[in-house]
Amino acid sequence: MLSASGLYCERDERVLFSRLDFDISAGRVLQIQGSNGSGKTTLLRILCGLNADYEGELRWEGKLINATVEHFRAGMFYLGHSPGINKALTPMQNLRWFCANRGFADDAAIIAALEEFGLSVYRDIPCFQMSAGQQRRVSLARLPLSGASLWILDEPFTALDRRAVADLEARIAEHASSGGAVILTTHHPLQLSCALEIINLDERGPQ
Amino acid sequence: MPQFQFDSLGDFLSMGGDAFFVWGAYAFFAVSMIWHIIQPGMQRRKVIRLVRARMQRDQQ
Amino acid sequence: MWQWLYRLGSPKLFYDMTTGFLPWLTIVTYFLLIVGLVWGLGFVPPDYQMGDNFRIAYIHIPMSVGAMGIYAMMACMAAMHMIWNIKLADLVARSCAALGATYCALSLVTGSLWGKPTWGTYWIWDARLTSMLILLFVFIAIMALRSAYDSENSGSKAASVLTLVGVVNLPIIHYSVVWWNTLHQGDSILGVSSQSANPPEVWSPAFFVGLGLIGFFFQALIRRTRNEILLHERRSQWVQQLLTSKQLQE
Amino acid sequence: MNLSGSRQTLGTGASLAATLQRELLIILRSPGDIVNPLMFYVIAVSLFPLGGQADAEWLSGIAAGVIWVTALLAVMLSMESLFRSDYEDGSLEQLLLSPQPLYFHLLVKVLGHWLLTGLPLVLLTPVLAMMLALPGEAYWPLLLGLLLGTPTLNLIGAIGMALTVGLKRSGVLLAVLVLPLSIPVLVFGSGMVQTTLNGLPYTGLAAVLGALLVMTVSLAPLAIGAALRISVN
Repeated sequence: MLSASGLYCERDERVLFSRLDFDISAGRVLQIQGSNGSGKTTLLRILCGLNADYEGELRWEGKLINATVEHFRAGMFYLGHSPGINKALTPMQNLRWFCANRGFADDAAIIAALEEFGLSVYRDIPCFQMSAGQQRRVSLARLPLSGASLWILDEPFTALDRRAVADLEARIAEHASSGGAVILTTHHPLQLSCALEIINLDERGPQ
Repeated sequence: MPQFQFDSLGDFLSMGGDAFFVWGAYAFFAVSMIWHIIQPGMQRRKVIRLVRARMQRDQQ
Repeated sequence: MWQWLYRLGSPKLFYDMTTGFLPWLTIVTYFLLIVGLVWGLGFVPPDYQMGDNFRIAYIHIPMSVGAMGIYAMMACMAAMHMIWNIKLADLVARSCAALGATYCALSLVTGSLWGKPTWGTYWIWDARLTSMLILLFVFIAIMALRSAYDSENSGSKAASVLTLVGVVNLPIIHYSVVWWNTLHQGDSILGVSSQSANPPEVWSPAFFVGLGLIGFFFQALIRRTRNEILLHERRSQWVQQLLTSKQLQE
Repeated sequence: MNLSGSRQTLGTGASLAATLQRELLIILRSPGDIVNPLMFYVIAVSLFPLGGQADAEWLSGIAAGVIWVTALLAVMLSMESLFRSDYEDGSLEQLLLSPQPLYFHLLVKVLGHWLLTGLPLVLLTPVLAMMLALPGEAYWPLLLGLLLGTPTLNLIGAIGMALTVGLKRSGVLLAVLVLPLSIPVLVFGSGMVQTTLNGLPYTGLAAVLGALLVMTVSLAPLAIGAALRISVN
């Protein structure tokens, strides 16, 4: 699906990682581990195409990324630190725009997604009236809607209660088993029902 | 060879009454040119010192 | 076809090439400047109309032309940096900005100092002086934007984008200022003196000074770019080896 | 809400409409972003008679210039609400990562922003022109000029905003970057009023302003897209 070869990134006089090669294919979950400041977020932002300050090559389904940007973006979903939803709008409006960005309109699916994340009662309430955890769940509600095969999740478990964490873990495992792939970073000890590969940026060390 | 236009140094300095403007303009010109001669040299020394310090730090 | 572009764009190649070439350029530049200026200041007969203050033209006109030329060069470098991602082009553009702003400011200062004896005021809203003023604003804006970013990479890219936006806008700004000028005043007086048929002995020192200033620009640009290269390539093997060698006395 | 649940795929046009609707919704939800630039515009214009004299002769002479300069500054101030909130809450990243063509989405977003900040400014102008004792025949060229000029200023301001959205204190820097670039619009806009006062036709200048608008509409989104990718980097 997505493969990286010879990734090198330097930030503020420190080499975060160099000669980093890996690839991720359907059905696999990859966790990027490392202490704070080891470049986890930077690596994820490079993979999803937000950060261009790197050397090395990224390939999506065999072809160089900049040749298939459109296809890559349709098949990938990036969840960053910031929720990505506008606080002045309601969850419904936020998700409707998200779907329009992905090229479809499906209010029933949005309602179903909000239902799954226990937010149906908040459907038409502006997001600033909701707690951080609830806003996080609205942001996570985009996962089933995105229809993306590759999920790139940066600390997805922050501000979630125990039940929501377990629910998200199940969803990740289910996505992997149904032919998707997930790359994530988290400080939370993961209990996934499927295989988990780990890349630790500290142990690799910036050779 | 064109011959010198002014009778004396004093006449040259007075520049036909517009001394302030001509020499003012050339003064600004000279100051800028000198600045652009010195500044790269100082920058070079600063850069070399910076990089050498970094090299020492990397070697430890 | 791209290989030679990348090879040409390698900072090390630029550094090695200019090491030998720079002293000669400096000598030729100083020679041209000294000859041109002494000749223009001392040996050219005073102008029948303006007396001696037309000697300011010997630096005013090359400065104005130089400022616009430097911006054009900076725009080419910015384009090469944005399109082919050649880092050397950005290092050159970075050095161009400071020099361009100086040439621009000097053109304004000499223009206004020349304006006082000729028209009685330091500043006239003449089309070319106003366009030069706006060009100075754009130079300063580019330098301000470049330094506003913490990460050097983003700052360079942002400055390149602004340079390219500027290069599209500057001809339009110049045209609008020229039109605006005809709305309020007759044709610009400044233009008259430089287009009037100057006899060769008035014109030839300007040739020396003009070439000298172009030489001076490139000489200062190369020195600044070499510093930027050393700073940018500090981690690379050839810079560290160069710096440890004894003969580098500074 | 169509509950039929059938999933329709949206063409680019429909998803652009969704972006426009979202932009209008966001700005309407925070009315300060609409009212504050207008208040600045009115207050700044009324400062001039207080600063100078109040006699009609002097005022009408500077009316066009005053209105155009304050309109320009008001547009700059209203730029803050364009990308800032999207940058902070992460939706800007989603926009950059969406498979949709960024060029048209940015164009729709800026023009949507213009609809709620630039257009009211144009509609408010006759009141201010009256305050500055502008002669009667100059109203229409002033309005037409602003109608053609403010979207161009919005787009140029959007370029500056996109370049500085990632920086901490970028208010003044935005002005330093953008004001030199908006000089042609200012010159031709207020020039339209001057030529009308001189009794000459202003249609030629309106054509030039229109040409500037078309050029900016076609080129600015490219610069905005590149600048946003840098700021989000």
